Amino acid sequence: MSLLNTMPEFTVTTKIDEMLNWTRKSSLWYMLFGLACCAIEMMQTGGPRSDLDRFGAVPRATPRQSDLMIVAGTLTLKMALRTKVLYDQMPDPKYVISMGSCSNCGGLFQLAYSVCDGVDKVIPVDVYVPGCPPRPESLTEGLLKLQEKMMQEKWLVRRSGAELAAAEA
Amino acid sequence: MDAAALHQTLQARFGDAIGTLESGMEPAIRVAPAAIVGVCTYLKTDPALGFDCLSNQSGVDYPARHEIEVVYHLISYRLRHACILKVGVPRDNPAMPSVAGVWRTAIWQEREIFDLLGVVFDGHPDLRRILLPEDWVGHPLRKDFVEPTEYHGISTKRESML
Amino acid sequence: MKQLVLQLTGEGGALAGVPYHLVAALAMLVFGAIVVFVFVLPVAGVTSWLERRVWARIQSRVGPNRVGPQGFLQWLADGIKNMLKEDIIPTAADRVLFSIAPYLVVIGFVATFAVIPFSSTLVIADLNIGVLYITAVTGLVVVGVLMAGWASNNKWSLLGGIRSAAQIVSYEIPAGLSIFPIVLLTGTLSMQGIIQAQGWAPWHWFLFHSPFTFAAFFIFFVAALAEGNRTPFDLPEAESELVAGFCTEYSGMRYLLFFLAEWGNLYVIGAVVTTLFLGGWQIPHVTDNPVLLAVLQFGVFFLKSYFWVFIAMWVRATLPRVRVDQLMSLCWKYMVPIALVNLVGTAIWMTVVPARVDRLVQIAMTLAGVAVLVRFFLRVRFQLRRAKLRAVDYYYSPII
Amino acid sequence: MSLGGYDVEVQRPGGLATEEMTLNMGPQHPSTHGVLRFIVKADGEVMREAIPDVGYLHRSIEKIAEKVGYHGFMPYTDRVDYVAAMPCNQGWAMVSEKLAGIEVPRRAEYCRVIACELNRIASHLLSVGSMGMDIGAYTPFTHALREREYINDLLEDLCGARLTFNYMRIGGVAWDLPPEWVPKAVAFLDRFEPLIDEYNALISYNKIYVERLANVAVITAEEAIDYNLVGPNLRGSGVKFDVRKDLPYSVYPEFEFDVPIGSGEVGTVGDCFDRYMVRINEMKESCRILRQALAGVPEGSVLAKVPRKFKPPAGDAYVRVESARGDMGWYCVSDGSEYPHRVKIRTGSFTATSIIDKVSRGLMLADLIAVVASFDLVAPEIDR
Repeated sequence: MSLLNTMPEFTVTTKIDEMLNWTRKSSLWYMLFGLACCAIEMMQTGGPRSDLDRFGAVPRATPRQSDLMIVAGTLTLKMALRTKVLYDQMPDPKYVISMGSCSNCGGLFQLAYSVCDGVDKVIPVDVYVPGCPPRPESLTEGLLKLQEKMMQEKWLVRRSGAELAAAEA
Repeated sequence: MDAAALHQTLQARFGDAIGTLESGMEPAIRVAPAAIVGVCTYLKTDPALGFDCLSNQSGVDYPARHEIEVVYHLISYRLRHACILKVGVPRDNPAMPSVAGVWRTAIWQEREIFDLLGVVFDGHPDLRRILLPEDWVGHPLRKDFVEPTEYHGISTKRESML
Repeated sequence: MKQLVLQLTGEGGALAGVPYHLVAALAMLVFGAIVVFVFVLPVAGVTSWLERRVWARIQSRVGPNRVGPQGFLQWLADGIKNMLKEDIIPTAADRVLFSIAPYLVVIGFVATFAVIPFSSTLVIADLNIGVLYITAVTGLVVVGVLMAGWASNNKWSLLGGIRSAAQIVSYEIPAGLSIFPIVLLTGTLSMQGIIQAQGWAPWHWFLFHSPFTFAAFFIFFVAALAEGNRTPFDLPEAESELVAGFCTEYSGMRYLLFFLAEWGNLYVIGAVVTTLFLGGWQIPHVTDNPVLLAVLQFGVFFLKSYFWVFIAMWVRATLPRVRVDQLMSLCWKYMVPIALVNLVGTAIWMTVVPARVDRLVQIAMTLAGVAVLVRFFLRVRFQLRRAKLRAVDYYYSPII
Repeated sequence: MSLGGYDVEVQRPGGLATEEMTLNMGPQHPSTHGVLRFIVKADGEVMREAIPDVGYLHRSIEKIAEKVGYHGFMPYTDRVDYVAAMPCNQGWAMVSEKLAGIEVPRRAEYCRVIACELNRIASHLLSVGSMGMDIGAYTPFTHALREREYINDLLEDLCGARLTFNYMRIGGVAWDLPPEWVPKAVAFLDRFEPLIDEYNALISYNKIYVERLANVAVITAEEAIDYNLVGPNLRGSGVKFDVRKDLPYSVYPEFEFDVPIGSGEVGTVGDCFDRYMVRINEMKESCRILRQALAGVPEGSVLAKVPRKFKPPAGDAYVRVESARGDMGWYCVSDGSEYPHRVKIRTGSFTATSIIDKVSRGLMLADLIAVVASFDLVAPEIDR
């Protein structure tokens, strides 16, 4: 029997949830998934000036060990099918940051014939970071926003009807 | 060697296969499709010409002229001069010989032209699509290309631009 | 521990009547579990945090500093998170081998802690074949890694596993051959015995005992780095070549075990080097209080071993990775012959060189070692000064 | 079979079936620099062949040019080569100017040269840094990124963007040099020039690094020309050809600089190390050009009068600019309307990728990484 979302809400369970969320948000390993221009800014974000490692976020080469997929750059139709596979290979719980206009909505390349207009057509997205490309500060902000989102998740505590409906949708 | 002199040299050697000298911003020599391999081999091997590099090979679609034009930008690193060749192939049956045997860089450049414009190069060692997926329909740089509405279940239009 | 078990099972003990051996086995299990959870896992975890900080500093970054004080709890967050992750076993994988491979690797490194002497009293089991035991047990790692590579049914993993097997098996030889001179000198394989044969002062260390042991030390350290899959020999998990090597398909808890084993092994390397060549826990006679003595010895041992851990981190941050054929030729063409010469040389040294010359050589070697260190620090100071000359430029930023 | 320079004879006992392993490297792989895929046929660690499969970042930039017009295409040129966007800007500006016959003010030319050379340093920094990272040394990479950040700051002051600049316009540049910008740039050069030597001390002549790169994937001058390699890749093979010097454009003839070529100092001319070293030396030359350019910026306007509805006369033009990845060709056909009839961008990475299949035969798997890094491939430049 799974304990997932079965407990009533009281101090102990909420504290445990909080601790679990804290560990997960403190160790967001992101997959190296640089597609285009934004990949350079993603590298610089991991680089000396705005170091993502401060938040415990380290790049991993394989989807199996990553919690976070930062879709950095234009998603072409040829690549979109691969992206789906990579997302499926990531173990749950997994998150996606869509970085830059191209992966948000196609951006400049909405006019193109070979570009998938937005990564959300292929995989679900948690945080959209605008910009073309977003500055390292923006990506860091996106990561912090994702951490905020993660802190509100419930593991032991039973979810309310609205949350369940949202999860099912 | 300037373009006019080159044009004369080529005309003396290949005769009718060499068309007019297009005077424009950059003079270009028109070559008949069938003769292109011979002309290119000569341009490369003749010591006085020595065009050792095919710098750029591009295709241009002219629906009005019912023609696809393949443009060769040649450069000689040894003699530091350049020239331009233009070859027109009919639009409904675009086929012409490949120069991949002359310059190996043409292998990929011709693949690109085949992929985007649908020009079939006879004698090419490996004529496959290069940039677009293998199962793509159509040649997008043709002027009458219609963008597909979906690809493997992914629609290519977004309802709102945002 | 034997006394404790005897007390428990004896007259009036809490477990009177229970067979002695059963209680002894249970006590060992409990004790082992305590050691693993209270000492081994945190050591591996803290080493991983330390590595990330040291690495970041060298790369002019900051490193993890948000989780706990200075990011000290980073390893805890990583650990718990990985335990909570979905456990994926790919459909194409060999389920059984895939599942047990990480445990073999972890056993390989945890079991070494059984014989590591942290002080004259703090040792789980002072085996009389301690050194041999360590080489044998770390051999389990290669079985685990190879299993992981094969069972994943992923070509990158397979390549990683094969590379690892070739590498560890090859480098066991120079490592083993470099232990022999020490064994010759001490006449014992016991870790405690080897430490007791040395003294607290550097000229009593085997590192400076003779030119041969000096060379043996470097060969052993390099070979140990190779066995621990550390840069410049981290081919099995070469990130830029093999994605993640043998652990490409591993996720969650199972990956965590590989993760722990990597950094745990790093500490084991430091501890073994300290034991064999650097006088282990030996300290000058300062106190007779057994508890205080144990604490001091433990501290000295810990510092010495972490020094080598730090060196390994430094090397990792600086050096590129060698290629497979270069790795093999380094081992078989250079290190194995030199290690053999060392072995023979030490034997000859022991019989030919009289004790007085021996002492002189030890002091000369120590002085030479100090000279090398001084040269090194001068060089570092020179670089720092040169950097400081340009301090204004160095912290120049067009934004500010 | 050749194993890293040694001739090795492989003996297989009869009856033991062996087969080649087909490895699928990419499109998501840490060292393919974006989305590039190799289908590697390997015999253990030794590659039989590595066939590049490109197009995972084909964004149809050339088709978009036909839809957005001359002025509107400028932002897209940034995305052709995002690591060195300035030379692409310049290429598009130059081909449009050539079609319409527009004179660019001298001050604008100086601004272009300064921006391009700064961008070239930034691009080469990324290239040599990621070379180190692919070989396994991470520190050089972050140190290179650190310096790159300063260049990004400078260029941000200049045009407001860190990566995709959109700085140049047809007929000049969008913004004049900001006040107090020139001393800042000079201060950066003062800081950066000694760091190149420090960088060499850190990694370039490291024993392992040299061993990994020397004599790997040697490309002779003939092969390089036959496969149309350009820029540092061509010069690494010993061909002294630089568009800035040999087919000069803009105000480059006014500056004094050398064209570094591969010397085979640790191995053979045309190996990976030479291509790497050419980039290091080019950074020094760029610093030289920058110092001269910064010292001599003339007064005047930075933008020529160009009509809003830009309609160049019908015709075609081809210009070459020396991008960070070498001779970049811009071919534009105008039909006299507001929109270009056809734009073709001939990029260095595209042709460099085509030679990988040839040079990778018989190398070790780990060498493929070094080869890819030494060509300094940028995915959108291959696919456009």
